[in-house]
Amino acid sequence: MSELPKEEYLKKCTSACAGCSSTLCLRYVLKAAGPDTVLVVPACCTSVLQGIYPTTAMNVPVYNVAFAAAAACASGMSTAFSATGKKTNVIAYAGDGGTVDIGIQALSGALERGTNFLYICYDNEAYGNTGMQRSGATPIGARTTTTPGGKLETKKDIDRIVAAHEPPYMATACSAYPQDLYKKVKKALSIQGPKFIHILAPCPPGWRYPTEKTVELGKLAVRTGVWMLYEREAGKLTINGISKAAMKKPLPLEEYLSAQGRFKGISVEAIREMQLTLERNQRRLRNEEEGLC
Amino acid sequence: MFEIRIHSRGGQGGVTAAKLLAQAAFNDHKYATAAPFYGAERRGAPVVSFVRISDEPIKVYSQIRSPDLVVVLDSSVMDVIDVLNGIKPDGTVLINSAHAVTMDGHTTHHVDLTGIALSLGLVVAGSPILNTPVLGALAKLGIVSQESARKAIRGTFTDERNVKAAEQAYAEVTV
Amino acid sequence: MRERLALSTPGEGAAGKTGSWRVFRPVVDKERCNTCGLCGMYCPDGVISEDLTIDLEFCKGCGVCANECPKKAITMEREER
Amino acid sequence: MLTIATGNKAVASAAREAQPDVVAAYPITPQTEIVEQIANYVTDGSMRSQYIPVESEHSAMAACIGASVTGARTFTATSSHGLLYMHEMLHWAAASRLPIVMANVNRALGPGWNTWAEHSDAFSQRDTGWLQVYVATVQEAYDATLMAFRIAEHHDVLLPVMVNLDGFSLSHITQSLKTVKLGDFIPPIDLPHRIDTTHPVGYGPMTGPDQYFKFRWDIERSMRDAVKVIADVESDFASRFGRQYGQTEEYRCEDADVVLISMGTLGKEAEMAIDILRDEGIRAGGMRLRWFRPFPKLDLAGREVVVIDRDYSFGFGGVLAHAIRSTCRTDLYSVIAGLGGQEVTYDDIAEFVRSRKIGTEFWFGVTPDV
Repeated sequence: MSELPKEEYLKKCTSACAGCSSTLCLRYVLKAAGPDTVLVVPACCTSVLQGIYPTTAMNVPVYNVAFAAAAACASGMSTAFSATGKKTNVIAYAGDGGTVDIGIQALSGALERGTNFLYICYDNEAYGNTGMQRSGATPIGARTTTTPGGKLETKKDIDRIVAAHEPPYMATACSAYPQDLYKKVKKALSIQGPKFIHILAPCPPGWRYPTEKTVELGKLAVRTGVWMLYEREAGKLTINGISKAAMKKPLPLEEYLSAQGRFKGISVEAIREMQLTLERNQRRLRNEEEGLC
Repeated sequence: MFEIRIHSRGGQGGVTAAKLLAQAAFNDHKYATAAPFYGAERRGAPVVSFVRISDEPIKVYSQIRSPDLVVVLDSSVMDVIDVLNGIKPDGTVLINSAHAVTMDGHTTHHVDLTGIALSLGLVVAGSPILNTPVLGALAKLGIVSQESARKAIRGTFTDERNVKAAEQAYAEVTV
Repeated sequence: MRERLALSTPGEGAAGKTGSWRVFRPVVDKERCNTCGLCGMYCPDGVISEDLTIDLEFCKGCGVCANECPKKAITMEREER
Repeated sequence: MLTIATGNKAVASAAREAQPDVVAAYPITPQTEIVEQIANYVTDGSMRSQYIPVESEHSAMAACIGASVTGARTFTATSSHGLLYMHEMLHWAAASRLPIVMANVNRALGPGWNTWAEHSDAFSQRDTGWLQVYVATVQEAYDATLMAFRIAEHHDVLLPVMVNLDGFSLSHITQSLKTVKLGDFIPPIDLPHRIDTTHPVGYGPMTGPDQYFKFRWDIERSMRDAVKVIADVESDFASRFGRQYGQTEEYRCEDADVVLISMGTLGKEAEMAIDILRDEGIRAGGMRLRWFRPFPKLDLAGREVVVIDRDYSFGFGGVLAHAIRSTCRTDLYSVIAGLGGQEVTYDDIAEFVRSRKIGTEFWFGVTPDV
């Protein structure tokens, strides 16, 4: 831990829920990025948790922007900074709704244009800020306020969509592994062009688990293989050690599901579908890493 | 104010001809506007564009309904459009044709713009270029000066054959 | 300058004294603590300082520190108000 | 330099002269020529702006916002559905107090698909906090675009400006154009609240019911202050470059018994109609409204008023007619004409005035008893 900077760019204290893992992520994102950084934040939990005018908990400039507009706004910002010779980091920090749903067009455009920025999606698998409605990133079987009987469809695979744009760097991360996240943000910011990091960020009220389990839940997601940690740099995929270990000896999926109230009453079919999806995903990643596809 | 209506088909350069004519009139120190009428047409459909030339500033934006001169770049549009519609009683016609054409009592000048373009090899994507040679014919009719026409063409196109085509049309148009 | 748009200035307490949110407070058993620092690393709100003291003015009482402490040196005790 | 240009090229040429740092734009008929021309300028090196070829108008305005808040001079252009697709971001730009300049080529809205002139696109954005000016000639399109930068960036304004020109009937017509050498007419941009990472602040955070209204009031205050800024900039422009503009352009209005009010190219065509009416012994005058936001104070006391609206607010009436009716406390003859490029000639306009029935509304081309 000694290598992590001691500076905190989140002042005490945000209005995030107790046990909020996305706030935990933001601490490490900003530690990695340092003070010459601007955050572009679309409508999401992070728009609210900064605090209410006239004081903010964020000690870097934050430009709050409309729901669908984060990547496009960051495009303009990054272009303007480079036009004036500034090296300021531009980081879009967006939830899953603002990324996989309403913001996907702007994200795709910014990636395609080669925008020099880092886009981070912190994924709590629903519209958290408005009280947990389903998003495209909600997993199958999960109850949300708009899927009271459990979601019927599987989670949208935004990573494969992003990968199709062939950005120079993309990675997944999880709030339960803040040092790993820190390293990935550091590396991303050292690379020119569009970068994408997708963080699984468990949410106590949304996923319905006790606040103290926030880190535990993240670890469970990784150890069951529901969430895979990897990096893809210049087209080369590396599965991180912890996910490799999880692939060899995964914890049973039920351990992850039963720890969360949102999966209460999930059907056997939905569990099977989730199991098949994660196995397919692992197979695909393993094949890619081994150069088989 | 002198009002000119140009009939052509999409892709034949009627719109560019209008712009070139306005540029030439402007070179003559006149006021001029060129206004294409954009319909929902595509390539090959009849297209109309308007040029107004005046010694005073031009305030009219609506279409030309009673032209002093009608220019027909493609005589086949006459099968589908009444090109003489609204023409002034003493209005004249300039038509791209190898042969003399009579037009309902209106003085009609003709010149084989297509032949000129083909003989000079002025063909783009299979279509002979008509918008530069027509400027020569219009200069002969006194709408703009020959020098201004030449200048307008050179300001837009680098291929000198365009100027040559205009000069040939100047020489060949019937008056 | 006129107040043309809402520009917030960084400062502590942007969301108030969030310590009042707590139902349970973390209590550290200094005897058990081996100063590994995981509590501070995992604290979502960063209210655990370098010397591992917990800022109770802002600690929301989530209990992540207690849950993650490998030495079980932190217990969550009911706030008495 | 004296040259000829289309309305679109004039706008692009003015944008080049103003040297924006960033242009983010998406093509749409009939604005496309502006984007193409700017792309050409950037490619041939005559314009040193960064051009961001965004994937939508929503993103165009979002990118302009992102660029502008860093303190960069920013320009874009759109039309019709593109403008409507931006709608949310137009509010965002104005309330972020960003001096973005945008050309909007006025075009009708679908369905049915119609690419010709109408003012409904921009009028439906009238409450977004953008200043709006409407031009009638190629020269004016150029001049207004230049002035827009200085007005928007003035510290008493700091609001975005929309320069409106009629689709096809101005965007695509060729007229003479005098370009200028700007000199110091537009001072370097100095955005007081630009992003400074050494002094971090949060832009547009949650703002409670006890605070929010203050910022809305300041937009209104700046709109009011803009009236003087506009006048100053227009008069400085006149003294440097010899062309004078105002909130309205009046034609034979001094002794007029009946004033015909219109906007855009119809306002120029109307001058021909006024001449015809005067020849007939009708003392008519023309008034072309240039600035729609901030809306000017018009003195129409003791005159009959005829208003042409190239727009409509369904279930209500002509937007311009209503604005004049309410701000001037006068009744008028409201004509709805030119929708979707409907051909309106000076003869038609003269007839509107001749057959005026104050207190009624007339839809041109539709049976009068509708």
